[in-house]
Amino acid sequence: MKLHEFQAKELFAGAGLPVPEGRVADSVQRAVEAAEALGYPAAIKAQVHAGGRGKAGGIRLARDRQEAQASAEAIIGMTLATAQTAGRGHTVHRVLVEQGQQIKDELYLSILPDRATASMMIIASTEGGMNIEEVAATTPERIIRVRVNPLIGLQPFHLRQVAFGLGLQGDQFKTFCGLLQKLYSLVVSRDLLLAEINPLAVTEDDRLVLLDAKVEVDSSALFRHKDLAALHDPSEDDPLEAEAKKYHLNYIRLDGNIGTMVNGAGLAMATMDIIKQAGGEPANFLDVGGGANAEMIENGFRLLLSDPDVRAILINIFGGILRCDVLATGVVEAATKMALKLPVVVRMEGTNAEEGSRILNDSGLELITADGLQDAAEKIATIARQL
Amino acid sequence: MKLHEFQAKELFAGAGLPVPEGRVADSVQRAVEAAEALGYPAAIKAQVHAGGRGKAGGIRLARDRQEAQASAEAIIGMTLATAQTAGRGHTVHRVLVEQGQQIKDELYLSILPDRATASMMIIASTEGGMNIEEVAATTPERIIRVRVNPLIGLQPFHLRQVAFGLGLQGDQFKTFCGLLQKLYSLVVSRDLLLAEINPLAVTEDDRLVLLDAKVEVDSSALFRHKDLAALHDPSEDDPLEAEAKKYHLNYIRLDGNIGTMVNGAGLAMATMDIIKQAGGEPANFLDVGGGANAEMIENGFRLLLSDPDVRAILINIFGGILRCDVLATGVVEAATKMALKLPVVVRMEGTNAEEGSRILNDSGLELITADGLQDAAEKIATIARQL
Amino acid sequence: MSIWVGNDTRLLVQGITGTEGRFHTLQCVQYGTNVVAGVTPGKGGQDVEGIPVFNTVREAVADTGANTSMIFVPPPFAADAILEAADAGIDLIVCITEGIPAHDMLRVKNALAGSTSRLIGPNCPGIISPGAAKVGIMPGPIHKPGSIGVISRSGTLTYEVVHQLTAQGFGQSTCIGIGGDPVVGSNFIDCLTAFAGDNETTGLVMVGEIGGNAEEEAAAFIRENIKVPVVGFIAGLTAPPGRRMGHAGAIVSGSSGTAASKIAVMRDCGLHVCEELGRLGEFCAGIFTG
Amino acid sequence: MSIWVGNDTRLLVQGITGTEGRFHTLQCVQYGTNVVAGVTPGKGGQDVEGIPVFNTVREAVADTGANTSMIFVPPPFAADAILEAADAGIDLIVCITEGIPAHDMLRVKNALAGSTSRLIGPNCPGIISPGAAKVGIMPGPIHKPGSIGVISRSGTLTYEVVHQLTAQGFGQSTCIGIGGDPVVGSNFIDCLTAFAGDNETTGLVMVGEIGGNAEEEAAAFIRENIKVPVVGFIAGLTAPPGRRMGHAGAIVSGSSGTAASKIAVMRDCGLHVCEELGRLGEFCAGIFTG
Repeated sequence: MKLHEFQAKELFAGAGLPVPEGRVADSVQRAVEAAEALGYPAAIKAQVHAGGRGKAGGIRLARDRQEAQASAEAIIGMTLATAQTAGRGHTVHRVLVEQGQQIKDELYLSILPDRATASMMIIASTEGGMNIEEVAATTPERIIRVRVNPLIGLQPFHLRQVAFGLGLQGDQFKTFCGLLQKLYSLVVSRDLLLAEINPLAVTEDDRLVLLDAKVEVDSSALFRHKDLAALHDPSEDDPLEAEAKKYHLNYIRLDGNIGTMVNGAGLAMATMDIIKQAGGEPANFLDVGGGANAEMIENGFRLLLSDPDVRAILINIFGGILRCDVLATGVVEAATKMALKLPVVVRMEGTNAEEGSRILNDSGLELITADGLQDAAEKIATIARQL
Repeated sequence: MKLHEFQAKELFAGAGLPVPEGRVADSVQRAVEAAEALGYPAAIKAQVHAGGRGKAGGIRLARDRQEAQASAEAIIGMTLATAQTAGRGHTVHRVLVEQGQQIKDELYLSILPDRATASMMIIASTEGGMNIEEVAATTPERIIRVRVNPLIGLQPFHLRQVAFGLGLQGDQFKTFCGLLQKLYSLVVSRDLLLAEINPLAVTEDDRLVLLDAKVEVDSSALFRHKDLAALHDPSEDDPLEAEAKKYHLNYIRLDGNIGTMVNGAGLAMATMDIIKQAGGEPANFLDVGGGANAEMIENGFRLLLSDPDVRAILINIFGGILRCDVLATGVVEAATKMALKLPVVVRMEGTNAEEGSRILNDSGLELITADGLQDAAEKIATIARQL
Repeated sequence: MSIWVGNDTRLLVQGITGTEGRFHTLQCVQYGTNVVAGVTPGKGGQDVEGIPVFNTVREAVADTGANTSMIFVPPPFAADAILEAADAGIDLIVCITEGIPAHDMLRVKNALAGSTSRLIGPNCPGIISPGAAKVGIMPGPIHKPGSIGVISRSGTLTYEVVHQLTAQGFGQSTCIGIGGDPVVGSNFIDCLTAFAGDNETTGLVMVGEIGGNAEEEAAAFIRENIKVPVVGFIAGLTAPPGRRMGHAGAIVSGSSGTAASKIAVMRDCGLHVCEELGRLGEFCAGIFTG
Repeated sequence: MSIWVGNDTRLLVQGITGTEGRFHTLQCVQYGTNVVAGVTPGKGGQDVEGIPVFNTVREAVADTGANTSMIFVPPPFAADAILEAADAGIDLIVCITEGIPAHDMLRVKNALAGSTSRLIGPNCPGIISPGAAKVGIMPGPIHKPGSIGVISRSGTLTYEVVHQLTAQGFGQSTCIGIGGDPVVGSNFIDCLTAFAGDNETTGLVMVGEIGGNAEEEAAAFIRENIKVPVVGFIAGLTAPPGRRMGHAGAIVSGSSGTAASKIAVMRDCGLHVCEELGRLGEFCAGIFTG
């Protein structure tokens, strides 16, 4: 779960980390008031879950009231599509107004659990303010990577490796080490999947300030962080995906017109692939879970039907512990209840598959049963071509 | 470094652990006042670094003012020699006066770093109130031992192992787990070498109370626990051993009359052994350290001479990085300065040993040089026999 | 023959008294697995259809000689359950639980590195040696004893693969779902290493998916160490970048972790890559009989 | 021949700019040890008599190929120094520092269990392969190249033993002081295992002391695994129970850890126990020439 910048900064401030003074505003008037109160120059920053806001016009600097007014008007309500939002636009509902800083130097600092090596990874660079992937690609020698065994924890020598790597000295060295230690503790104690400070600014008066903050919280760990769970901003979610989450379904919207419903993520992906290979275009990824029951099938149907782009449906269920006859009953019930009009191809395999097919055939519904995965894909693609 | 019971209990109370209400008193009058304030029955407990106080009369229960008066009079000022004080008596300067508890059951609980396995060890037993070594010897099945990898730390399953092992149930189970968790954190965060609760009382009203508390702090870790360092009670130390500690010397008083001064603990032990094998009786163990210098030699001399039982001295130095000629000069200076009267056998080996011998021989002092360890031991034993 | 589970398996189930735990325990018993004990703290002394329940894994091991554990404990308590099994000296721990926090698994993974226990999962269907022992939630009847080893990051996709293998007459020595999380106890290479030591496994199917680079590393390992033919399959050819496809680990970041790049590496390393799931069984028949 | 240190040793000194560190570094150089680097945080770029000083061990290793580290860092920072050396991939870490807190060493010991680094010490004189490399604070000149291995929990007592061996004409392959703390990186058995793999070590002297049961375990190991004659010595026959004799580990608790019980076990296991330190050299001559 991603946090907004202002939420991340509140979290950091609570951990004793130095962030600029700032206020959140959800209207132009409040934004201007905030800038007036904080003084100029003031930074006005769109609060959306999107990297690369600066280039897309989502961050502006105001030197006086007029500029504050103009910037707030430009940003609040805008639809922000950045290089990192994958084509999808984010509507800006709120801005963070902050005291502008006199910046001498920009560093990069992030901490994340590195799952490949099962260690905590600290990444730092003197090239702050840039996209770190770009720095890694062009000047890899300017990136410091320090791995921490999570059982041993952050040791003084790790701090020294990063701080010497950044060429810090004297008081700044010590301040940085203290900051890194607090940030590490925060990442571990609050189950963060990412804490990224880019840039970590060195000000003209030699302070270190966390100028931008990107935080991702582990959704699986929210049970032990009720306060973080409350920070979830549903306005950032795709409405259908949010709806799916309620029912414990994994749903991702795509561009095609063939709705799919599959049990199990791997099989769901492979089903999308096979549809495409047969010449069709999947409208979504929908995993109802390896242990799906009739109720989840019904919820899945409701999701598919609420997407106007869906013109045909492929159901692919590998019945395991859950028997196919039970599933077939669920499909029939849901289709009947919802007065299903779209063509539906059903492929069922595994436990009691024959009994399941019989239930579907006897239902009086226009369900097309398929004999194997290949057959299912070809049937749905053919249907879709004729739409 | 051992703590007094009242110090340990203050530490525990600070960590949120349940200890009986109590007050420390250093006079009979104050002890009676404390008992009056706390109410009866009251426990009056000698505060000395000695296990087995109860059997030796150092813990008494008072049901009224008269008994409180009598108990305090009996205990304060007494010299307590218990089965665990190795013959040495401890003078009681202070008592801890505590509210008496209505006890239903007594458990045993301790946590210590187990150095042999490099793990944290939790020991628990339903047989509280007894010497745990006795329980281990007679009914080993009643002892629960749970090892915790210090990197992984105490996990819920460790708590369950101990709590189920003690046969606890319901609320008591939960209370105990919370208590054990706090105690474990305390042991780790305060560098304790031992935290022993014996007994951990189950009261008639089903509370758990830490009735007695034995705590040993790692002296090597006092640099990060200034508050604990301040708890050191010099009145419990042998004056000579305390003096030695000031000079970073390892000194232990023994029963014989041959003072020894050796560099290095292993060699010092072996020197004691060889004196005994030659028929002598060492008066002490004195290790001036592997890297001893002339000043430490002088301090060592002063220690030896301040023990009236010492009638002859054996110096055994294996000069390594420290050269023997430097050491010899130190010995000569110290002996001259202190107008040494006792017979002294000196054995020096290693770097510049010949030069060292020459300095000793030319000093005009009556120093007896020895040719090798065997010769030294025989010479000193012969001298001691003639005293 | 088989690896890791078989006739010597003495299974303990952690979380046996929960709905899922009880159901799948009985499914395993029905398949013929030797289920010797269950653990649910506070329910020691009870039994589940005759299987004794203990308060702690240590007690269960001491009393029943259990050497394998299957875990159905909910996510907040699953890391503790895994560590308890390892502490009690369980040889093989199979964790079915989905949704364990990432930091918990980081710690568990490092803790297990210093133990003698092997972990499969979490978020996995388990492991089965057809005809001998089923330790997991996969449907037993689709399997058939034989000599093909199957390793997969997925659940139902594995069933699909096994189903097609069985339909083609190819039985399986052992099928392992290693789990869809980014941090798993045993990875492809761990499984491949074990299969390499099993003389009676004469072919392998490796089922991967987008995200991470486990398949690439496994392919390099196969080139150097695996003598039997290996069929590879990757799910997610059409997955959009930047989106997590159900499994926490199934995500394409930029140009890395794509199905196409994985397939290319697998081909380079001599694997027989099948791109059409619908024809995987026939494809395998061509390779394993060829 | 020798074990662990020798002509391939490339020594780095952590805490090289301190008084002790500097002094002993130069002593090692003088003995002929290949000292390639020093580390003192904040003094990177300086040098100590031509030996380059770095800020971190990783930098030092990258620049100089150091494979062995000798640590003189004060106790509050010593655990960190050991962990830093291990993190940088140093093969052999020799920690001279005395007085490291027990809990620190517990953590360090467990951390090193998962690494490729070997630790000797702390609170030890170090290790020397006479004529090749000295990594420690022992006086070089009392040693002589040869074929007797020496392992000891003590410092000057080891010098005494080595001195007597040399006096009797017996040179040493490698002499190791494992340290007097209760938690040490390498114990007797680790050293014995390495000596067992060194064909040119034809005899061993093991110098123990009261406290713990390391000597008993080593004796049992020797009975099973060591083919060459082993002379044993135990200091502390006359030590009173319950008192810590200088070393943190040297304490007799009740009837356990006494010199007499250790000697009995060693004899049982076939060691040649010498009880008179004054005649140890002659005693060894009898065994090693016999």
